[in-house]
Amino acid sequence: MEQSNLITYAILIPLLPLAAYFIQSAVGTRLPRMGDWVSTGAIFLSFLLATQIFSAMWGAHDPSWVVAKSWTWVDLGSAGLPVKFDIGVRLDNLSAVMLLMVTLCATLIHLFSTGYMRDHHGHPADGYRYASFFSYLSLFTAAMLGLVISDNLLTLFMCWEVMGLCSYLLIGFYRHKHSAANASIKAFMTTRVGDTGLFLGMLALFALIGSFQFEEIYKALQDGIFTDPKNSLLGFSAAAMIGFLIFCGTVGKSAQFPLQVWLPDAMEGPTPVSALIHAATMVAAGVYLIIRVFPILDVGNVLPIVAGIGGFTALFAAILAIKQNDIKKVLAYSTLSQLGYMVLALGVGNFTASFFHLITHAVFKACLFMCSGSVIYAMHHEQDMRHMGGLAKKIPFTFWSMFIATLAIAGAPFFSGFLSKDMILASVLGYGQHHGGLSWLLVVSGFVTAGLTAFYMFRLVFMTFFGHPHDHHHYDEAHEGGWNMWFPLVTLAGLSLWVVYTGHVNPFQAQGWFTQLIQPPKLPILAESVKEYAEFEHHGHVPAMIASLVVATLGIFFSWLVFGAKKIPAAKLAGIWPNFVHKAIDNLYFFDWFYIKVAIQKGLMPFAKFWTIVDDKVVDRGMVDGLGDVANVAKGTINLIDDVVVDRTFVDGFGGGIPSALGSSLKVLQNGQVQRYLSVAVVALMLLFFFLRGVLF
Amino acid sequence: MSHILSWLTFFPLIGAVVIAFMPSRMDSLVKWVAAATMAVPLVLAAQLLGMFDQSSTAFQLVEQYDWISSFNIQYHLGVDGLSILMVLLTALISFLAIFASWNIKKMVKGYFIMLMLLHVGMMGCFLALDFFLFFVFWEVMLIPMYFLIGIWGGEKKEYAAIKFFLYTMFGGVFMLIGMLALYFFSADANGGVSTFNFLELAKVDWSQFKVAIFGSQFAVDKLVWWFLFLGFAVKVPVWPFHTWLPWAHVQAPTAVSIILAGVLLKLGTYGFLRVNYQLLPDATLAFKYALVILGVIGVIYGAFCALAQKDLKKLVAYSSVSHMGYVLVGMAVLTPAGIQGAVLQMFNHGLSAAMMFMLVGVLYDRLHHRYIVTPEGKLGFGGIAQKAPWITAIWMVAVFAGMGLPGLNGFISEALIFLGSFPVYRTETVIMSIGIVLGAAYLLWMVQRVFLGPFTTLHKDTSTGALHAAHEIQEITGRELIVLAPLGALCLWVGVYPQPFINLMKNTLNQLIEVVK
Amino acid sequence: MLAGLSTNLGLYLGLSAVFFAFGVLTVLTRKNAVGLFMGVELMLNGAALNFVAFQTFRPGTHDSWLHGHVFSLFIIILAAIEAAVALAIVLRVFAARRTIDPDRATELRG
Amino acid sequence: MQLVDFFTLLFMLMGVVSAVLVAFHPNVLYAAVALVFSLLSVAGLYGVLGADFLAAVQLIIYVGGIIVVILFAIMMSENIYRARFRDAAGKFVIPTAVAALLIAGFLKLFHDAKLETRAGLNAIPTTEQMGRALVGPYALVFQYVAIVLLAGLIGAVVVARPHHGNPESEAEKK
Amino acid sequence: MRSLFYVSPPLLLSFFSVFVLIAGLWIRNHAFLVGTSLLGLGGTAGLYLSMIGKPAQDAFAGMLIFDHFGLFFSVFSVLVIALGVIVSARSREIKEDRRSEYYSILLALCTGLIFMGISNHLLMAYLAVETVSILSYTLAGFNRERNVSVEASMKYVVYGSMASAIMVYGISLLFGVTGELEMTGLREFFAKTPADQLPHLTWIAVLLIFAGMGYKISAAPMHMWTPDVYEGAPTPVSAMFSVAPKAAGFALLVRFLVTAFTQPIEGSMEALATGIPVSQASFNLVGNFNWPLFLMASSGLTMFMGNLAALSQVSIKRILAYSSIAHAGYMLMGISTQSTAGIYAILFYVMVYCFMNIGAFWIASKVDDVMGGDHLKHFRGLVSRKPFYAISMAVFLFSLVGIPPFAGFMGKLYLFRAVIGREMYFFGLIAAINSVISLYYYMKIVKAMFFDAPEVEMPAGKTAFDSRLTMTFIALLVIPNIMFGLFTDPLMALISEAARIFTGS
Repeated sequence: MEQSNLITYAILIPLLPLAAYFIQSAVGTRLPRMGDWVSTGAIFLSFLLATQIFSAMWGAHDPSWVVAKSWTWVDLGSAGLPVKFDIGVRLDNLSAVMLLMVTLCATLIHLFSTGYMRDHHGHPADGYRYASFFSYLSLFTAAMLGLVISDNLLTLFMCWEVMGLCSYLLIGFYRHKHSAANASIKAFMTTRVGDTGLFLGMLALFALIGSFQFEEIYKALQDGIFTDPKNSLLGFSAAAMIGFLIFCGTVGKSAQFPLQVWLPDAMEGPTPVSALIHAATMVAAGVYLIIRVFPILDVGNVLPIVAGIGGFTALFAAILAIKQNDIKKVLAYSTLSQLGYMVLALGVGNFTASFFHLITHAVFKACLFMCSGSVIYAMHHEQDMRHMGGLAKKIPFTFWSMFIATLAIAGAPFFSGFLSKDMILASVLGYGQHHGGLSWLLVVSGFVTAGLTAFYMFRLVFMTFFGHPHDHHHYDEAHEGGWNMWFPLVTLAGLSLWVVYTGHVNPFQAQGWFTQLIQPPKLPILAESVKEYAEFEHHGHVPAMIASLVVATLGIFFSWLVFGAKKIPAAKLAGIWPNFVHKAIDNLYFFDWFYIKVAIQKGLMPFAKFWTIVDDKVVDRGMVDGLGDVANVAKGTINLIDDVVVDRTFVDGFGGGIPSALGSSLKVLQNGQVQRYLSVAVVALMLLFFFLRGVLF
Repeated sequence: MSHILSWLTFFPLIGAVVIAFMPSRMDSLVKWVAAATMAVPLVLAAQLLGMFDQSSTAFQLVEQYDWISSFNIQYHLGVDGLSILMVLLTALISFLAIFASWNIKKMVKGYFIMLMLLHVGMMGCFLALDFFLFFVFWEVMLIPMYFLIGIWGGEKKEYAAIKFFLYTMFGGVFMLIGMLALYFFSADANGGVSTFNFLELAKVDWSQFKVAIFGSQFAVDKLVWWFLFLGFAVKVPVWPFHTWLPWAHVQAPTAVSIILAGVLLKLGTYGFLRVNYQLLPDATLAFKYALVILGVIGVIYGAFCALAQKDLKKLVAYSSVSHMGYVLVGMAVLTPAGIQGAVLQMFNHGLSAAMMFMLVGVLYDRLHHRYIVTPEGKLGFGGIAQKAPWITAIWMVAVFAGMGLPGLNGFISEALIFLGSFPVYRTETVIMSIGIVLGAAYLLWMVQRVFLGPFTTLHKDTSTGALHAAHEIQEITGRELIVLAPLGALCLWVGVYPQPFINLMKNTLNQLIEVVK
Repeated sequence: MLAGLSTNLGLYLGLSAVFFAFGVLTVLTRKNAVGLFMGVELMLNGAALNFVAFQTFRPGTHDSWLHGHVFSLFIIILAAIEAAVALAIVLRVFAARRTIDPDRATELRG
Repeated sequence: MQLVDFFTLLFMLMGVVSAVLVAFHPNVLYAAVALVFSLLSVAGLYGVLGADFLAAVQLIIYVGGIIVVILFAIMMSENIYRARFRDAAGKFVIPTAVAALLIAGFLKLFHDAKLETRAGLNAIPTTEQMGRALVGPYALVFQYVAIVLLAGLIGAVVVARPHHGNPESEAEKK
Repeated sequence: MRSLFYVSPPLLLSFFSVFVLIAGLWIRNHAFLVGTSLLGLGGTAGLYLSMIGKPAQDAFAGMLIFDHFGLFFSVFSVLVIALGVIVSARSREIKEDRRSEYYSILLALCTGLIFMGISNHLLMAYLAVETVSILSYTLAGFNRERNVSVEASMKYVVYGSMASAIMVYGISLLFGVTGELEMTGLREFFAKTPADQLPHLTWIAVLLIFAGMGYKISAAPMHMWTPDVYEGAPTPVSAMFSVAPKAAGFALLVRFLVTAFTQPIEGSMEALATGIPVSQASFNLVGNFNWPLFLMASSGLTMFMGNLAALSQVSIKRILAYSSIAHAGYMLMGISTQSTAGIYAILFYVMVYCFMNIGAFWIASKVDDVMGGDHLKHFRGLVSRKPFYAISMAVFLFSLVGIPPFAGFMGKLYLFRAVIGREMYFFGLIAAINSVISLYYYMKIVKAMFFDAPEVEMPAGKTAFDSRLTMTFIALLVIPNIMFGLFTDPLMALISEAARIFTGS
């Protein structure tokens, strides 16, 4: 296929949803069906275009396949002073796969939303909101797709921020709810903190190489600009510093420790939003970013930090997930945990596995979220799992889809999750073996998380679909949604099968088209380390697979014991842990408490208020009016205070300051007695005389 | 069209005279006459844009006549890449301000005459190429502004008006002294003839002059730089000269706030670039770090103050302090990205702040109060999004433009400023980046409390002053849209494709950097 | 011992200084508006005496013009006019307030 | 010692004593009388200095005119026997110090100036010369002072004359 | 005869003064009196205009000197008095029963002012100052039914007589040291006498003379009579007081200091004549008295005294009085620069100050007439009652503050030019700070007129707020306030002639 066509397609892919956004926001409410078909159709067209790109990529079947084109967007330079920002499109294997995944998930989620966002009679509950929901979704999709095709950090960042905005708008979509409003601002602000890091990283990058383009970055890396000691920042090499700062963006966007707090709250948004933004795409964009700049991270030796944060987040979130009762919260923590996996994978150098897990996770997590949406829809917006139970019979499509997706996330063979997770665990194990010491913690974290994941996901399935219904009223009315609601579930469940990603029938063999096509950039500077990382995976492959199978089975089994067969009472299981553990988990390890209560309410706001007071009282009144206060105090002793205070009621300003006080003392001088005036004159003349004599003679 | 710059500046005077002689009962006609009058500069500005040669760094469309010969003062107008954007902004904002003041009831004639005089001052300032002329226009603005705040303002209008006046006058006299000093020293370098001409003054090598004050020697340009700095800093306003701003904004009527934020504040930074940079490059180079520090303080400080505000308009006012801080930093770093970002930020802030003040006015017109949190500690607004989605949507555009969201104008200019400043002042830039987070914080927190959540909006009874629950909020009206739509569209345009705007200024500004360096 | 006393310029000047100083003192302390003018007259006389003394004793004082004498003459004339006007005003004050204590005429102040 | 020296001494002592009395005498009437003596002493000194015409004018206008007016004004305006003439002594401190400083200062200045003087007393009668001067170089001043006199007297009359029975002005009186 | 030609204008005025007085005995028609007075003033002005271009000349054996500087102030005095006549014509404060005397005294006063501007002899100067003073005392007390007017008069006369006595004493000492009374003679004396041979007595002499003249221009420390007198005197009289004697005082002071105590520097005059300011002094000091320094001290003191004290006033007349003190301080700056640029500035400032200050006083007078007082409260809400007056007053006040494009700004600018041109930055800064302070109290009036609601009810039956004639005249005062702010060249051309004191003398 012509390359220029591909570029055109690539540009059209985000533009179509963007156009849909504008149509929707302008005239959405006046269109038939509130224009949901505009958004859905647009993203479907994008999907078709994405398949074209994918097939072109597939046809080339070359790990270093790249189609790129760039333009100058802003040119600040004039003759002899070139400063410009180029933006462009870069299609390579990563972006082609990502495009396909994003457009597919987005299409399905749009479709799902056409059902989910209506009430049970098929009416959009609130006309305006229905249309704007789709407009936001479209804007979001456009931004996400724009991010994927960016060949530079600048447009990537712009799209990144717009996604943040959409996330903000969609989390706060139920705007009559305070909790939604709080969650939205929390999400935006938390990610913004990370984004600032990213932004600073970009600044440093631009200062260093004068460009944002990945190609330029790779070239500069190869030229050693990033490692040149004279470019070091704060004693770290440029690569380390920039890599770390960019990784900050990921920490915010992909909700890694310590900025993970926003993601669970983001579940205040409608469920399709959770599926699209907070599971499949936006949060994955953070991982996509570090995959893109993997060379910088590698060269800068930031990877251990990445691995540490990823591993820690994975475990830590998984533990929280166990105690959640809200069906979406469980999924949210599981998302956190899985994102941790991806980051961990990259941290131990497994570029391919990280991206692999990103894709597989996107598919099954989107499926899981939509299933949960389907359940919630069926239960009339009841989200507490303790009120569910036995739904398997009432909503079979949902049940089976969810079951498959759960197996996938739990890492059961035959499913995509098994393959990707296995690659990660293999690398981690190899890494641990190679480095020893503390890096074993990563290994422990990886495997424990795998077990816990299986445990809490099956807990969800058991509590929701098995056992007895706890809320008969809702249970009786529960029913499957229309085709537009179950079709996406089934499709995504189907895509969670192993074969999709390998292309061959051996369910235990991860090697396939995906691993062949998705390879780290072929940079000489990376060659050695990439080879080393491949060694890790190779070494750890077999033991990891066995171990992961064991822990996954154990997790599922325990889950069955406790929640399925109820052999062990949940309370007893809970009772074996000391109280502080519960307390910590219930309070989400006190992160929210710390950020909101301590950092913001006790730190930031008093600080802000303090400055306001300073502004009012010191800068304003102190420098302008306040000197008057000082003067007042001084004058008070000589009974002038009345004059000055009275004056101040309408004087304030400059007049309230020293001048007025002086003016009042002049008033005392000017007491109406002409002899006083004359005395003043005579004395002043004499003083002047002596003064001038002193000066002049 | 010959003398287009003069027409651009002085045409509203004709309208002012016409209005002055209209019978005072024809209030609505007065408004239309005002609108028609102010449309002319807008059209002229568009025409000017067509006549403007982007590739040239020289002053264009110059008009030069002798004015006061005993001082060698000239009537000297011209436009270059630095001023063209500001001229466009001024024409636009002045025009929109007429519509923003449609519901003025008190002394309508006087109000519109004052607006027109204000236009003359602002436009003249941006176009003047003679320092003296510049100063005259600068001071001419004070009087209409004083009356506009003082007569048509809020409860504490007198205080705000006099505060504004005093501060600006205070800065103005310093500027006057600095200006005269330059004038006199220019004689020695200019063939014995003193001059106020910017072009002539720019050629002078100031380093040769020293002046003794109380026995110590000072370099003239360094000293004068600070005098001029004071004059402009008050207008920007640079921390710590900013305290008039919240007062002036809060008390001023909507249209005046729009003009104040949209144009007047830019005059300060424009003055820095036009005067301090062009005339005193050595001193600028020596003191640029002060600008950076004050700018960073302004960014952070303004943001913190905005965070704690309980009055909607005050919040927006402090956000102006914060945003103008970026401009200072951008211009001080002397990199193409920084300085162009700074000028673009001036333009952008003009758009987004004008929008926000208009929107504050929209809410105030409907609810007669501006409490985010009332004195009793209740939320003054809340859930407006449910009743008035369009108002909310436009607010969002303004808010996101203000906090620098990509796709809207604020991002471009802020990003340019950061890009320009990072290589030069790394630590300061990093500190300044806190401002990004805080900027999002105060704006979003405001949005949350005002527009989201359950509908708890209060309405103030103008007769009794009591607050009680509002039931409905009228949606945006056509007149308000006339004001907001062009601003919003421009915000988007600059955000997506800023190159046309950058083309207008880049050659001039890059040359300015060369001059200073 | 008194020889040359009448030709000692210093003595005349000293006397005029005394007149001037006591004139000032009178103006500053009298509790009677008319008394104030007496002080002024003293001061004027001091000046007039100076003029005549200087005219007599100082070289280069344009004898043919008699600057000093003429000046003294006009001092006297103007003092007369001034006294007339001033006393008219004082009487008006007395008519209005029944006192001419300058310390009590303090309606205008501040 | 010549007679003229004696008279000089006499007039000077009279001048100093009467000046002190003018300033310090508690009763304004006596002060006025003291003023007469100081004016007389000046007239005498004029005579010593040969300014015979001036001495005469001093006697006629000052002693005969101004002092009379002053006395007249005092009589008309103050109850001489009961009026409070003096403030507390405190009010005297600064003015007296000022006066002392003035005298001391002037004396020092006069002494430091070391003004050279013509030899001898050039006490020739000056009346004729005065006459020439007044119609010569000083003609304008001499004429002009007449206008001033006229206008001043008109003003004095306007200010001092009693009220008409003008109802409007009565009403506006505050 | 030639001398007589030069004094013909004051003679004409004297004639009209007497004529008005005598004719007033029979003809009580107000318009007639005003008309006759204006006729006299107009004739005088006409005579003066016919003298333009005549070379500088002394007259009456050096008593007077006729040059353009004097001519400028003569015409200016006539102008101010004419304005005073117009302002008084409709004032209720000048009672019907003494109008002919009033105009007669005004015309006589004008002759005094003229002589102050043209005298070259200290006796003539003393006489002129006394004339102005004595007539001013009576004018201040003219509204004798009002206690404050009489009180003002009394304070004025006490203060004034003492000030003139001080001045005379100073003159006598100066005479003693130099033997000269003519200013030109003084310069010759100082030029030939080395400074170190001059006794310090010269010092105190000049200081005392300055005290006397400073009292006329109300410069600190001789300024304290000003507010009381201005407040108490009839408003039209205050309007004139604040301009005419002050301007004449400046004329005298400038002429005295510049003629007697300086020598022109070669070439500096010519440089100025071409409109190019010089940063060097135009005059060298002669004698041992450093009067520029002394004037600087006085000027700074005057500005602060006037501006600070004005801050807390509520009576408009009193505010304007303090403001006139402050303005005297500004103008003093001009002389202390010791340059012709400074004299330019003074002349220009005096001119524009006349228009703005008389305008402001006039409106204060109108408000006083109609509202029954001149306090801030009487001004509140004026704009809703009489927008024309309020707007005109605002123009006058803005001009007084010195905000472009009003004439007051140009006046300040010329002063600043003189000051900064001589590199007296600190001094310039003090003046600048003062003009900011002054902003505050001027704006207080503007605020009262425009921002506040009316507070005092208009007294019933006093609806005759204005006539078209008054409004026209006020408008005529507004116009120069704007015109001289925008186009100063014509006036400056005039002034550059007038400021050259030395040429031809």
